[in-house]
Amino acid sequence: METTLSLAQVITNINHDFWPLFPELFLLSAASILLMIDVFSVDMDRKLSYNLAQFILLVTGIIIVFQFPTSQDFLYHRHFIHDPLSATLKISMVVLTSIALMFARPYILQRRILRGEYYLLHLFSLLGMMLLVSGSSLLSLYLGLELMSLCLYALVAMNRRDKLSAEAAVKYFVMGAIASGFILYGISFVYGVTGQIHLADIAAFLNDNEASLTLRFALVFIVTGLAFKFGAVPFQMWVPDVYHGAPTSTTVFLASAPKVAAFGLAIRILVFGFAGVLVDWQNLLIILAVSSMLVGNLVALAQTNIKRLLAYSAIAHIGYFLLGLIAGNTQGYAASLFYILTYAITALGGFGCLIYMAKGRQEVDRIDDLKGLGQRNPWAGLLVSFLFLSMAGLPPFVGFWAKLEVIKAVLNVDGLIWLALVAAFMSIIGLFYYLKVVKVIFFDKAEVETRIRAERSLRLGLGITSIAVIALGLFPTQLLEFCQKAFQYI
Amino acid sequence: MLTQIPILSLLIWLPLIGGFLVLFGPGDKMLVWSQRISLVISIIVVFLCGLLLYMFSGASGQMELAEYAQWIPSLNINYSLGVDGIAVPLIVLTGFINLLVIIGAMGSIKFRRAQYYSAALLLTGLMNGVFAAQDAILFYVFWEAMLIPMFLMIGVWGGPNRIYATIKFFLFTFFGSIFMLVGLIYMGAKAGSFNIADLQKMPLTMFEQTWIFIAFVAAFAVKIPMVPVHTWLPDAHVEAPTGGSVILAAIMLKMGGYGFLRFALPITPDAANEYAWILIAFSLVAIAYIGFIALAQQDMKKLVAYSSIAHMGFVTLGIFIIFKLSNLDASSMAVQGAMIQMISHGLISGALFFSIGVLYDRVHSRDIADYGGVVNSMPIFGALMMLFVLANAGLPGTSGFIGEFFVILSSFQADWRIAMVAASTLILGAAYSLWLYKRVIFGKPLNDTIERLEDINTREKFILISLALMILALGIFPQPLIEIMQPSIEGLLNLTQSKLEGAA
Amino acid sequence: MSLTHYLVVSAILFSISVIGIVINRKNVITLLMCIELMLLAVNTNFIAFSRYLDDATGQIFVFFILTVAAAEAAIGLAILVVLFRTHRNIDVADLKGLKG
Amino acid sequence: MGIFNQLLIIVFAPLIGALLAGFFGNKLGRVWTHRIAISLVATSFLLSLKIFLSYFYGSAEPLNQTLYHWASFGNISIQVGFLMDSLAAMMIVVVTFVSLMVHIYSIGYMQDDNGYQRFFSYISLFTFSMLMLVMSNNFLQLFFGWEAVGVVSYLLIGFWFKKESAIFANMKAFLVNRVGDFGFLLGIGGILYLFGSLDYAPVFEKMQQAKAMQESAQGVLASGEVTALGALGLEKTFSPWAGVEWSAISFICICLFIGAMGKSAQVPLHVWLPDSMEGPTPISALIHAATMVTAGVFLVARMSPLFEFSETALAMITIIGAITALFMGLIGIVQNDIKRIVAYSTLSQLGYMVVALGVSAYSAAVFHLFTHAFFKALLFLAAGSVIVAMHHEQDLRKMGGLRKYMPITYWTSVIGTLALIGTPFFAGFYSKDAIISAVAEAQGWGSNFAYFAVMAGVVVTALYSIRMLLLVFHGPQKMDEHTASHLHESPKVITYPLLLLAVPSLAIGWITAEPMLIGGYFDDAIMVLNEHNTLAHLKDIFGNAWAFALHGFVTPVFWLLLIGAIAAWFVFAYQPQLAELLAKVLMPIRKLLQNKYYFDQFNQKVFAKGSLGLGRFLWRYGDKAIIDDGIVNGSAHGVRKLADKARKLQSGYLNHYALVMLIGLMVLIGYLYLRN
Repeated sequence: METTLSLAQVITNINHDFWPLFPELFLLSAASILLMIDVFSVDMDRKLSYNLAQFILLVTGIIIVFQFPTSQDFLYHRHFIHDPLSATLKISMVVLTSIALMFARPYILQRRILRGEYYLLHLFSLLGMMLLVSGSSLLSLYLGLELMSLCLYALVAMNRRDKLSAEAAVKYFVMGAIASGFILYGISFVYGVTGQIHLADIAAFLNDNEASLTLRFALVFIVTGLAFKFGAVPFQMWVPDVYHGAPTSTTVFLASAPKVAAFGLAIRILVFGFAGVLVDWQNLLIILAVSSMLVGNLVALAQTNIKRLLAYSAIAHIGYFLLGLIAGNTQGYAASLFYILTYAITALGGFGCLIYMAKGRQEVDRIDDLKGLGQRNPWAGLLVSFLFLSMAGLPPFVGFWAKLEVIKAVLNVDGLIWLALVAAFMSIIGLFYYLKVVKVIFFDKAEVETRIRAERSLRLGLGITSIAVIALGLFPTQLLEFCQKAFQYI
Repeated sequence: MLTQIPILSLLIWLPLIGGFLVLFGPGDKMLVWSQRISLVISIIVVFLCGLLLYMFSGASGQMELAEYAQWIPSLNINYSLGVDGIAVPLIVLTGFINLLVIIGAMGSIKFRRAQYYSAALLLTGLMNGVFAAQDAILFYVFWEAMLIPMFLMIGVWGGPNRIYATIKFFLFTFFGSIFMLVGLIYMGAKAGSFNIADLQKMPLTMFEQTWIFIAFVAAFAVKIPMVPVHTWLPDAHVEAPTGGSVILAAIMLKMGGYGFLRFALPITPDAANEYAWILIAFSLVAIAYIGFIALAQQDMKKLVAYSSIAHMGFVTLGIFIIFKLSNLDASSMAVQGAMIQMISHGLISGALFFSIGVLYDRVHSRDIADYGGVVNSMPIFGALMMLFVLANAGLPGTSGFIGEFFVILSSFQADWRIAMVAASTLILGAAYSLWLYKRVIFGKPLNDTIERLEDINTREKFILISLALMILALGIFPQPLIEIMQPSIEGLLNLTQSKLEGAA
Repeated sequence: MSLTHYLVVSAILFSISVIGIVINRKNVITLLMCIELMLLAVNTNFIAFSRYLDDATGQIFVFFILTVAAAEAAIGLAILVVLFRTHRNIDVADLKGLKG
Repeated sequence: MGIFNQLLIIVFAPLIGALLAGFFGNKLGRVWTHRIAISLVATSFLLSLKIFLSYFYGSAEPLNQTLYHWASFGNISIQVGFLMDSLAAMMIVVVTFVSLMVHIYSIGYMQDDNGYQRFFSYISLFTFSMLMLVMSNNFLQLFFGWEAVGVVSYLLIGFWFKKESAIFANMKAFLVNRVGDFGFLLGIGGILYLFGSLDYAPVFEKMQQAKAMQESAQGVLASGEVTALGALGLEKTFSPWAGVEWSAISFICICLFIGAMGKSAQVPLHVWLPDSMEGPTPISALIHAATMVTAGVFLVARMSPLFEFSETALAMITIIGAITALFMGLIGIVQNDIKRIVAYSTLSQLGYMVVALGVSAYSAAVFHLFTHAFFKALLFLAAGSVIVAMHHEQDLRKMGGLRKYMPITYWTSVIGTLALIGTPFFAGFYSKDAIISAVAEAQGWGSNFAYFAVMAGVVVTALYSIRMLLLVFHGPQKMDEHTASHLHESPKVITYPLLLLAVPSLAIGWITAEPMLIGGYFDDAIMVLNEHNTLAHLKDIFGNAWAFALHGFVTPVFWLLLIGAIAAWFVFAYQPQLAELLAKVLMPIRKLLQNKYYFDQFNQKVFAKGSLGLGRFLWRYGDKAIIDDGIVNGSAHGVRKLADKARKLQSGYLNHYALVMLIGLMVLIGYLYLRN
C-alpha cells in the first residue's frame, strides 16, 4: 500500500520523469508569471497580456506535440495518464482556446471588461482541462474538473455591469456545484464499493466482481454529472441561460474546449473505469442522447435569440455526439471525438460570428441581427453560412462527416438502427433552424448597408474556423486518423 | 493525348472552381469579367461534354473513363468516378443546360449577377458529380451539396414567396436523402466498401432490402418527385428565377430517376419487386391526378411544374414496370422510355421555363390572366413556344413523345390497364398544354403592354432555338441516344434479374 | 454504529441539500449553504467508507474536497457580490431574465 | 430513279416547301413563296400520279422499304419507312392532287391575308404529314403522321388566332382527336403485345396465315377445337376485371377504331369537325373534307387483316358509322352556315365510309373516300368562292341568286352536289351505291339498322344538298346592297381548281369504279374473309361502269334521292312558307337538330367543366388542403407548437432547473433499477 511512503521515497518519485507533465507545468508557471506581469502592466489594452497568453498557448501546444506519446503510461502514482488520447485532446483544447481568445480580444476590448485575468482564467481553465483529460484516478479527474469549472464560473460573471451575465453566472455556478456534488456522491459510493479511486483498479474490480446495484447507482450519479457538463437533456437547463447570459466571448470558449475536456472525462470514467458495466451506461446514454436530440432540436426551432438557438443546437449536437460513445467501441469513441472536435470548431465560429457582427458595445443576439450579412460582407456571409450548414450536417462540410461517423458507429451495433433513424429524423428538424439563419444572412434585406470591418484577430478566427470547416469537409482523412490514433490503446 | 485527360474530374471541378473564381474574383464590381469567365467556362464544359461523348464507347455497358483516388481510407471512401450509358446523356444534358442558363441570366438577372453565375456553375459541377460518382458517399456528398446553391438561387433571386419555397424545397429533399444516407452507411459498414459496384453485388436479406428500399424511395421519390411528396416542386418552381427553374426541372429532377436506376434496382431488387406495384400505382396517380391539377392552374410556372410531375410519373412508371415484365426487350423499352423521358423532359421543361422567363422579363407576371394574344407582338416566340407546348403534350416527332410512347407500350405488356391510365396523359397533357398556349399566346392582344412587347432578342433566340433543335433532333432520330444507353440498361436489367433469381 | 447508519445520515444530508435547492426561492446564500451541505454529505460518505475499508484514500479525498469547497465558496460569493451589484437583491425568484 | 427515291421526293418535297415558306417566307415574298410551294407540291403530285398509274395499269408489286432505324434495341426495331401498294398509291394521289388544287386556290383566297406565307407553309406541312401517314409501313410512323396532321389541322383551324371562336375550335379539335389517339396508342400497345413488332409486315403476314388456315381447313376449325388465331398464338385475352375477358384482337381493333373515330369524326367524337370550319376555307377542303378526316377510314382499311377477325369490332364500326351517316346528315338540314352544311355532309359521308368498313366492304369505303375527296373538296372550294364573293359572309339566308354572277362556281357546285347525292354517272354514285348494296348484303350484327340508316341517309343528303344549292344560287337575292354591287365571279386561281376538281367529280368513277370495286385493285392491300365478302355480288350486277350507272336508275336508292331532291325544291324554293310551317310544326326536332343533339353542351358541361372542376377540387383539397396544409405545413406547425410548449419548460427559475435535474436523476436511476 502506498499509505506508508517515506519522505525519501517521495523525493525519489519526484526525481522521476517530469517530462510528461511538462506541458501542464509550463502552463501553470507561465500563467503565474503572466499574472505577475499583468498586475504591473499599465497598458490599458492589455495587448502584451494577450500576446503573451497566445504565446504561452503556442509553446504549450508545441511542447505537447513534441512529447506526443507513443505508449500508454500511468504516472505519478497512477493519478496521471500519459497516452495519445490525452495528448490529442490537449492539443485540440489548446488550439480551441487560442482561437477562442482571438474572438474574445476585440469583444472585451470594446466592452472594457478587459482585464488581464480574463486571459489568465482561460489559461487556468485550460490547465484544469489538461489535467482532467490526463486524470487516471477519480481524484485527479475531480480536481481537474473543478479547476476548469471554477474558472468558467468566473469567466461567465466577467461582465460585471451586466445583469444577465451575473444571473447566468449564478445559475451556472449553482447548477455546476450541484453537478459536482452528484459526481462526488457517486464517486464516494464507487470508492465505498470498490475501495479504489484509480480507474484501472476499478476496472479490475469490475472485471472480477459482479457489479452491485450500489455501484450502478453510483454510476448514475457520475453519468448525471457528466451529462451536466456536456449539457445533455435533462441536465441541460443551464446551457441556454448561460450561453445567452455570458459575454459572447466567454460563450465562445464555453462552447468549445470544455466540451472536449468533458469528453475526455467521459472516456476516462466510462471506458477506462466502467467498461465492465458498459451495457448500463450505454442505456443511460441512449436516454440522454435521444432526449437531447429531441429537446435540443425542437426548442431551438422556437428561438429568436441566436445565442439561445446555438445553445439548444449545442444540446442537440451533444445528443449526436453521444451516439459514438453509445456504440461502445474504439471506432465509436473515435467518431465521438471527431464529432466533438468538429463541433467545437464550428461552435467557435458560430458564436464568433456574433462577435464579428457586433458593432461597438451593442450586442448581437437576435437572429434578425444577422440580416443582410451576405450583402454587407459576402465573404463573411458565406463563411458563416458554411458554419451553420456544417452544423446541419450537410456535405461538403465537416459536420457531415461527423454525423456520418457517429451514425456509422451506431449502425455497427446490433439493435440500435432505430437510434440512427431517430438521429436522421432529428437532423431534419435541425436543418430547419439552421436554414432559417442562412436565410436571414442571405435573403433578408440588411437594415444598415454599411460594410462590416472587423479586427484582424476576429477575421483570423472566423477565417480559421470556417476554412477548417470546409477544408476538413473536403479532406477529413487527417483529422479522422488523428482521432482514431488517440484510441489505439483501448 | 486527348483521351488521357481526366475528363470527369474536369467536368466536375472546372465549373466548381469557376464558380468560386467568379464569386471571389471579379464579382459584381467587374461584372463583365464575371460574365466572360462564366461564359468561357460554360462553353468549355459543353466542349468537354462533346469530348465525353467521343471518348465514351458505350459498347460494353460497363463503367468507363474511371478515375480513382483514395479519399478517406479509414472509412474506405474513395474519390471514384466513372460513367456508363445511363450517366453520360445526363452529364451532357447538364453541360448543355448550364450554358443556356448562363446565357439566359445575362439579360434577365438584375442584381448580384456574379453570384448568380457562380451559383449556376457550382450547381453544374455538383450535378456532374452526382452522375459521375461511383462511390456512394461521394455521390451523397454531391447530392446534398447541390442543394445549397439551389437554396440560395431560389432564395436570393426568387419571387415574393421565395423563402417559404426554398426552405420547403431544401427540407423535403433533405428529408428523403437523410434516410438514404443511413441506408448507405448501413450497407457500407456491412460491405466494408462504399463503392456502388460493391454495394450492388452485396447480398441482403429481404428485411434489410425492404428498409433500404424504403430509404431509397424516400430520397428519390422526393427528388423526382412522386405523388404525394411532390408539393415542394410547384412552390420551388414558381418562386425560382428562370435559371433556377430550368436547372431544377431539367436536371435536378432527373437525379431521382437516376438514383432509382443506379441504386434502388440493383441493390434492392427483391424489395423493389415486392413493392413495385405501389410505385407503379403512385406513378399512375401522378400521371392522372397531377394532370387534372395542372389543368386548374392559373400560374404559368405552376402549370409547367405540375406537368413536370406528371411527366416524371412516366419515368417512375418505366422504371418500376420492369418488375411486371417478363422479357428483356419489354423491360429495356421501359427503361429506355424512362431515360429518354428524363432527357427529353430536361429539354422541354427547360425550354418552357425559359419561355416563361422571356415573358416574365417583359410583363413581370406569371399569371395566365395577365396574358393573351402575345403572338401578335412576338410571332417568333409564339412559334417556338408552340413547338415546346406540343412537345410537352408528347407530339410524335418531338422528344416528348418517345419516352411516353415507350413507357406506355411496355407497360401494356405488363397490364393494359396500366397502359390505359398512363395513356390518359395524351388527353390531359394536351389539354393543359394547349389551353395554356391558347390563353397566353393566342387571341387578341389583351392590353397595350402585350401589344407593344418586343419579340425575342438574339440571346433568347439562341437559347430557345437551340433547345428547339435538340427537341426535334431527338424526336426524329433518337437512335444515337438509345445506342449509348442500351448496353448499360441491359447490363442493369441483367444484374437486377440475376439478383432476383439468385434470391428465389 | 454501522456503516449503514453513516450512509443513511449522509444520504439524508444530501437529500436535504438537494431539496433545499429545489424548494428555495428566496435567497441565493441559502443555495450556497445547500451546496456546502451537499459536499459535507459526500465527505461523510467518504470518511465512513474510509473507516469501513480501513483505507486512508477516502480521507485524503475529503481534504481535497474541502479545499475545493473553499475555492468554490469563494467564487460563489464573488458571483453573489456581482449579482447583488447588478440586481440590488439576491432573490432566486428574481433570476428570470434568462429563460425560454 | 428508283421507286423508293421517288417516294422520298413525294414525301419530302412538300416538307421542303413548308420549311422554305415557314422560315424564309418573309424574305421570299408572297409570289415566290407560293411559286416554290406549289411547284414542290406539283412535283409531288406528278410523281404520285405516275406511281398510282403504275399500280392502276401496271399492277406493280407492293414496295416495303426502310428509310432509317428510328429506334432499335434488343430485338425491338422501330423504323421509319414506306409501304407503297395500291391503297397507298391511291391515297397519295388524292392527297397530292387535292393539296395542289388547294395550294393554287389559296393564292386567290388568301391574297389579302397577312399570314400568306405562313398559310402556305402550313398546308405544305400538312401535305407532308398526310403523306407520311399514308405511306407508312409501321405503326410508329403511322402514329407520327396521325398526330402531325392533327397538329397542322390545329394550327390551321386557329390560323386566325385573334378570333376567339377559332382558337377555341382548334383546341377542341386537337383534344377530341387526342381522345381518339388515346385509343389508338393503346391499340398500338396491343399490337406490340400480340405481335411483338410495330411493323405492318409481320402483323399482316400472321393474319394472312390465319386467313389461309381458316379458309383451307374450314371443317377442322369449325369443330371448335382450335381456331386459326389460337393456332397462331394470337388468341390472348384481356381482362378488365375478374370474370370478363376480351379477345385481344377485338380489343386492339376497337382501340384502333377509337383512333379512327377521332380523326374521321364519328359519333361521339365528331364534335370537332363542324367547329373546325373556323379555319380558312381552303383548309376545310383539304383537311376537313378530302384528306385528313379520311385517315380513319384509311386506317381501318389498312388494318383490314386485323378487323376481319373481329366480329365485335366490325359490328361496332357498322353501328357507329350508321349513326353518323344518318344523324349528322339530319343536322345538315337545319344549318344556315354554308360551310357548316358542307361539314355536316362530310360527317355523314364519312359515316357512309365507316359503315362500309363495318360490313367488310373496305374497297367500297376506300373508293368512296376517293371520289368523296374530289367532290367534297370541290364543294368546299366552291363554298369558299361564294364566301369570298360575299365578303366573308357565310349565312345562307343572306345569299340567293348568285347563279348569274358566278357561273363557274355555280356549275361546278352543281356537279359537286350531284356527285354528293349519288346521281348516277357521277363519281359519288358508284361509291355510294356500292356501299349501299354491300350493306344490304351484310349479315353482321347491326347491319339491318345500318341498311336503314344508309337508305334514309340518301334522302337526307339530297335534302340538305339541294337546299343549299337552291338557297345560294337560286331564288331572290337577300344580300345587302353593297355586297350585291360587288358580286362577281372569282379570279382564275380560284375557278381553275374548281374546274379541275369538277372533272374527277364527274368522271372519275367511269374509269376507276370497275377496277377498284370489283377488279381486285386493292387485293394486295386489303384482306377480306370469304364469309364477309359483301362486295362479291357486285360482280353480278356491275357489268361495266356505264351499265352500273344505268342500273342505278332502277334501284330504290335513286328514287329515294329523287324524293329528297324534290322535297328540297318543293319546300325551300317552290313554297318557302312551307319551310316556315314545317319549322313550327317540327319545333322540338328542329331544336334538337339545331343544338346538334346537345353533344357540345354535354361535352362542355361534363367533360370540360368537369375536368376543370375535378382539377380544381384535387388541387384545392388534395394538394393544398391535405398534403400541403395538412401533412407538410401541418406537421411543421405541430412541431412548432410543440417547440413553443417545450420552450416554456425553461422557466428561468433556478429551483425549477434543479428540480428537472433531480427528476432526470430519478428517471435514470429508476430506469436502471427497472432494467435489472
